[in-house]
Amino acid sequence: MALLEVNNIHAYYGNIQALRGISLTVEKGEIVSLIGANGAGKTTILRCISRLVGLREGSITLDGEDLSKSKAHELVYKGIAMVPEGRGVFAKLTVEENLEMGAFSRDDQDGIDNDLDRVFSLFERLKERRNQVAGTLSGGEQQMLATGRALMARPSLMLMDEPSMGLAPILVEGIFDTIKEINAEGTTILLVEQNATMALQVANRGYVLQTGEIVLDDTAENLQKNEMVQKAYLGID
Amino acid sequence: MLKRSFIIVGLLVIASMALAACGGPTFECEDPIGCVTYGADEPIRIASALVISGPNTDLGTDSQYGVEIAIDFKGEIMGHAIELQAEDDGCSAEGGQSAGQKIVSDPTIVAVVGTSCSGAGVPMSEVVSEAGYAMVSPSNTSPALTDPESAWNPGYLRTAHNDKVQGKAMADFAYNVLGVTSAAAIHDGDPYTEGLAAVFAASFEELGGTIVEFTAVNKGDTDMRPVLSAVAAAGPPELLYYPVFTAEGGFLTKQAKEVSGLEGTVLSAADGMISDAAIEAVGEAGEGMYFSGPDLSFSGGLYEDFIAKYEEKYGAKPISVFHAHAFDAANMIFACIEEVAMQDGDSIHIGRQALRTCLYATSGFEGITGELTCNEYGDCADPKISVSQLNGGAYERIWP
Amino acid sequence: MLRRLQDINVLDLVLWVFRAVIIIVVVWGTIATIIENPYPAVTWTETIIAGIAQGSLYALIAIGYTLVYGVLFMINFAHGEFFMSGIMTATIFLAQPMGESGFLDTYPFISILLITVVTVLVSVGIALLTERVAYRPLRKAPRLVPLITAIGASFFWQNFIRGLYGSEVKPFPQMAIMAGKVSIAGFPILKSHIVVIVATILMLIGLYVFVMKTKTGKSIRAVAENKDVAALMGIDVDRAVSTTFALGSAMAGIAGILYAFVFRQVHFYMGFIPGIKAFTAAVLGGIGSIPGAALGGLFLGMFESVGPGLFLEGLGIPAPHQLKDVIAFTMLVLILIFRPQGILGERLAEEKA
Amino acid sequence: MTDKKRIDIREVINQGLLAGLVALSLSVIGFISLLGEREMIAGIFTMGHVFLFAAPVGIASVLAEKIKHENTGKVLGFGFLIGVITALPLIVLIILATSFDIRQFLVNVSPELIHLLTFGQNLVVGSIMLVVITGILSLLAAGLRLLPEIWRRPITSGLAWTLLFGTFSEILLSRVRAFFGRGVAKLVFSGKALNPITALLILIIAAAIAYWNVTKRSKSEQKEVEVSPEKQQKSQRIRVVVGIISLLILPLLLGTYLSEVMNNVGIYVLMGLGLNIVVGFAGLLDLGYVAFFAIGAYVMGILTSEGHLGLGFTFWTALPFSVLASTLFGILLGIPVLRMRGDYLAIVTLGFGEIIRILALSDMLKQFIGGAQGVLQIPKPSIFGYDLTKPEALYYIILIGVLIAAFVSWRLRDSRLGRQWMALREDETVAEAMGINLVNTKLLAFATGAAFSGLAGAIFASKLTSIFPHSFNLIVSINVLSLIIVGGIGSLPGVVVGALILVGLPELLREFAEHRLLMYGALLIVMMLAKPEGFWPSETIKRELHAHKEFEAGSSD
Repeated sequence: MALLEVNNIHAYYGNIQALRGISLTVEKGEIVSLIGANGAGKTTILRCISRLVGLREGSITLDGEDLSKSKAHELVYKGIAMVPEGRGVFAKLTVEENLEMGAFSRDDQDGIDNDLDRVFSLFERLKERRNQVAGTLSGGEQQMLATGRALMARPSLMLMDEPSMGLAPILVEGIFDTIKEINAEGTTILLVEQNATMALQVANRGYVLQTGEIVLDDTAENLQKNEMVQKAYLGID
Repeated sequence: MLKRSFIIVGLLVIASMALAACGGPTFECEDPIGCVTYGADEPIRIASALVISGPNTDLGTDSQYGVEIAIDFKGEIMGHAIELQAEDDGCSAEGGQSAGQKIVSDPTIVAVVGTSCSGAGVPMSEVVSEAGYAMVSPSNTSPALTDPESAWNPGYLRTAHNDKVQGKAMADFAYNVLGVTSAAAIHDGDPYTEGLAAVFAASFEELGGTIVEFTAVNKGDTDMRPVLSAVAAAGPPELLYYPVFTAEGGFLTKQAKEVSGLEGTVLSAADGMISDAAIEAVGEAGEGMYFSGPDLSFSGGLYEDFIAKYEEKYGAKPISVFHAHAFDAANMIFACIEEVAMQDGDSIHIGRQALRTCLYATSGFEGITGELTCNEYGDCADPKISVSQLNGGAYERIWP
Repeated sequence: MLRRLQDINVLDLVLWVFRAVIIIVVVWGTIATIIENPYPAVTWTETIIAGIAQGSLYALIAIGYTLVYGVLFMINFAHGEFFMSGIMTATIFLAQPMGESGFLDTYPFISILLITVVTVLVSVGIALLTERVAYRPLRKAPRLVPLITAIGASFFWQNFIRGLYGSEVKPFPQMAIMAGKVSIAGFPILKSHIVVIVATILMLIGLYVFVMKTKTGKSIRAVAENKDVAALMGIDVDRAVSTTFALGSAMAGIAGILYAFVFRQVHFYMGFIPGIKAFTAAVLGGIGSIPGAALGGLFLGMFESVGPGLFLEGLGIPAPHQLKDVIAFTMLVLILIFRPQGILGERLAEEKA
Repeated sequence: MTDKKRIDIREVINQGLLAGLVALSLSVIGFISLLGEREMIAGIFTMGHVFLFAAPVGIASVLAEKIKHENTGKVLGFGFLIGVITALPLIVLIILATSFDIRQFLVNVSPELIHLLTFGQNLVVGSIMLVVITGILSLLAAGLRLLPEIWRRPITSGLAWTLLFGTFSEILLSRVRAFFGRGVAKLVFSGKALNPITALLILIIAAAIAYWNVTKRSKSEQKEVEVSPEKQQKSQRIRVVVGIISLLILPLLLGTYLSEVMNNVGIYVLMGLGLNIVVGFAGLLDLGYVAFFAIGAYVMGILTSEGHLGLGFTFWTALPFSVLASTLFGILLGIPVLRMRGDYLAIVTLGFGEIIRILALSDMLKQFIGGAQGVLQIPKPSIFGYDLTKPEALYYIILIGVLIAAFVSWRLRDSRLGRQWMALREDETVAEAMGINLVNTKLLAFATGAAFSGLAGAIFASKLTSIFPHSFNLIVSINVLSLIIVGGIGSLPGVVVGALILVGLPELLREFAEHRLLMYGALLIVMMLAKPEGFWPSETIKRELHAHKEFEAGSSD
């Protein structure tokens, strides 16, 4: 059974339909990338899964458990953590407090301390700034913080929304390296990305989204070769 | 569909109303401003416009009880029962005007007992006068209301004393009886309070005393220490007069005891603080304090009967000051109705101008509050002001 | 471009005139007062201490305002009623009977404890009920909508309590341990004022530690910043909001007790004006900031107490204390012209304004 | 979504207790006993009973609607149960009140209340009666839900109209008396309440009309009537003409008192139209709007007063100065707040309102504007030597003012300036980036709003003939803000609807006296929960609100 199964979901903003029957699956241990243009509904899918947006139709299951009745704050207890769009760090909290918030769902102080060390070893920069207020961090550092914060929940599935957005190219590579590293340590990742090149490089499989519908789904390799994808998303003529 | 039926029912009502009724009395009214006619077994209707909501409810309710008891005692006039239409003056100009318009829109009302508050009385006396009604207020004390240069209107009378009398009496008491020569006055921006404090200050200076500070607080203030400190620094005065109401008065009394310099100052207030609630509010700090107010030490069998009825009917001792004035106001009206009403078979007719003339001509009328004689601008009170002292949690009349 | 520049210049000019006028009046009045020297030193100390005590009360109430504002960006107009309802109930059911029976002076600390428990329970209960019924369903509505329900809630509770206990002033018994003055550095200071000031400082420290150091406190701050992301962290936003309301109203409830100690009478209307003052204090200090609210409260209390005597007495204005709110609000405007975000506030992000 | 909610016995008990608590609260705050003095239908029941039974009946009805697909017995049983449970807290209260002196704590648990709750019987009989009566009423309420619409609608409609007539019986009485004389009035009413026979008649007529409507509608559904656009336009024009005519003859129908009420409403409509520009159009939250009202009133008062403060102007010569003065103050007070946003603006404007009121009250300015004693002897307006003293005459002045203000608002809304205001309301930064001059736009909003308010103030002063500082407190600002939001923010007809509800209705329901503010507060809450867009929303706002509603996330239920 797939870890995450999204089955024919429809979502609306006001009277505007944002998603028209999306279905996708994420298997345990995979990195799955969702690519598509601005406004195609990528973020909405993640917000649906994390229950920040209500569904009109369809179902979402995690390990066979129906999520549509859950509330957003319960999901992290079920093993889903999210790195939200625009990073969403708590600007007035310190780096360390941000990470503590990531571990809000947990009570095991020893384990939390361990994971804190792990995040700090993954992102050395954060360690230097652990007592600094997160609002003063650079964009790349904030991305690290948001990622680290999600890791603090020890999720089985991590949803990442546009991790490369607004970052310098050098940093982008670093971020994707980290994504691979996290995945290698056993966390399944569903990645939404505009930078399709990078996204398909790290991913096992990918979905291509257009105006609220999935138009293509295949392995990352095949998608990279797909002419339409090349034209529209990879910038290859 | 609700809308549709609303329109239909509404139209039905309006249409049926528009078919204005015909017919009228055969009696020819010769009164210049009209007559009120009550047919057989129709009650004579008088209105009250007193404050029966908001923070001054007690004042108005108490007066209304006075009117109700007057009606009970009177029973009927020339075979007609008396019916009371109770309105609320809201203790504000707007409330007074609304209540007035409501009353004058009812042609079956012959006269009004009201208002409680002078601020409501000003616009209401105008409305009521213009419509040809007469009103007798049990508790308006503002000098403006019976000042022909100011807000006086024909048709307005009162059984309450004029503030000029009370302010003067208090100054007299302070200067001549207590023998103080310096005083301070504090008001709270209420027209009543401000007027009284001003008259007091003027009279006190006239007598030869000095007013060291004439100042004010705001309604709703709690921390009076800064203003009391300023008063202390200015004198300190031998006497402090603050004719305010219970809430602010409670704060002033308690805090005055705690401000350096005012330890020896005599505290005094006015009838706004003569109530059980005020005794509780000032607590021990109020022991020995003086209160000026209408002389309530009424005597005579009538008052005893009145109080007995009051307690029987409302299960409490009078809750405020002006019940007797209201009782007298109502009785003045009844007496004049009896005098001017014309019997016409089973009906009676009351000329409105005749009623007014009669009211203004009231002289030597025996009421609970004394012998009432109206002057040409409607001041009818037999103004007896007394000063009481709070002793052992009760008011004790000490002067005159 | 040129026209716009002109506009701004004119505007700045007017604002400068505005500032200058206020400052000149204040400075002139102060100098005149000092020259005239109408008050002895004891008057000044009494006035200042009274100002600090009043300011402490405002600070405690303002913190509730600011906490709720920080989390929900709504003006909780009903906050003054939370302040009022607790102490009203405790006065009627506890303080008055205990005062009559003498229990209050025989066991003062037990009495204070009981009064505190009841007051805080009632204040918090009413706050939570209001939040659940009147605010929560409107969390996503435009901002004016919850403002109106808050105004509605304020009227409702005020008149509900009035209906329950009556409209009279209720005396709160004097406690022997709080009666009288002590002399500090030669100046007599009321014991009740000391109680208020000390209790406020303790409450502020306690609250600050709670919000900054505990997990719940941090989660409240996280919710204040971003509700969606906070939810993703596993924080139950509704619960965090309720906790915030509970905290704020508990502070307000305690402010109510301190109010009763100092002023010794309570009234159904006692919350309305302090509520507005606390809102003013919160804005003065920078709304959303806890130290700001405390500072704003203190400033406001001082302006009201000392301002009339200091600024206006020298100008020969009659009844200066009548104008204390004019001073308070003028100072608010002055401060906001200089610092539109309040004394300690941060510049509001666009979407919050 | 689709699965039907199952209601179990626990929920029923909870709901019953909720109803009981509501009834209990209304009782202990003195609401029930106060209204118990006010008969609705003479000798049968009072308004106190209506409110006592409102909660269980309402809740039983809502619950029945949810479970009406289940079997009849269950629905009726649950209804009855709710009524019975509702009575329990009340019975506890009755027992407490008869055995202890709880009145020393809760002043309103009076003997009259207990008398009303026990229907004048002793403890045991009264309690049983209370249980039975609430039970049966709730059962009937639940049962009503089971009836087919063709029966249910006439019954509810009949009951609603009867209650409505009963509520306003005092006003009706005065109208009936004015038009038909006392004879008819006495036939229709007993005392101030409806005569039982009249009540029955109203019920039957209203029910019959509703029945006729229901049957007619089911017929008309079969043949859809096409209305041509021309016809629509024509009917629109007819409606406008009818509207204007009825506005013109209104005072004749209403009589003195209701005209007075209309005048009060009209003054608030004028203020509401002004604030609607500031808050509704430009999105600037102003809580001190009463300041301009006060300035308008004081300028009128000082200029025209015949007392010692006055300067001897007439209403008409003073009017432009009033409006001008408020407008100037609008700009003057607008300048320091130009750079403030949202809640900072709110509190500063609130402060301005208070400053103006306190200055008006102060001893400092007493020699110029009267201080606490106010300004007296302000003459009423006159036209061609004819004094407009009666409310019926004053009505036309206010009507003209309102029409002018409404016309100006309407034109402004669709103007360039209006669109700039809308942009400002949506997003100040974006508006500025679009090249909108924020300073001018904001100041124009403040100035226009202040002008309307000044006009209202001027008329107010002249209408009242005396003004006192107390008439200009914060509550007025709050009232105006509430009425434009209840009516529907940004909507012009909404202002009128809001003013009718929040200003007119309380005037007519004077019985509620001291509970008026309580009702007002509850109304604001309920209103915002049920219809946040207001009773007559403007189209744009409605759309916005619905967008927000649909946006509902899973995180909050």
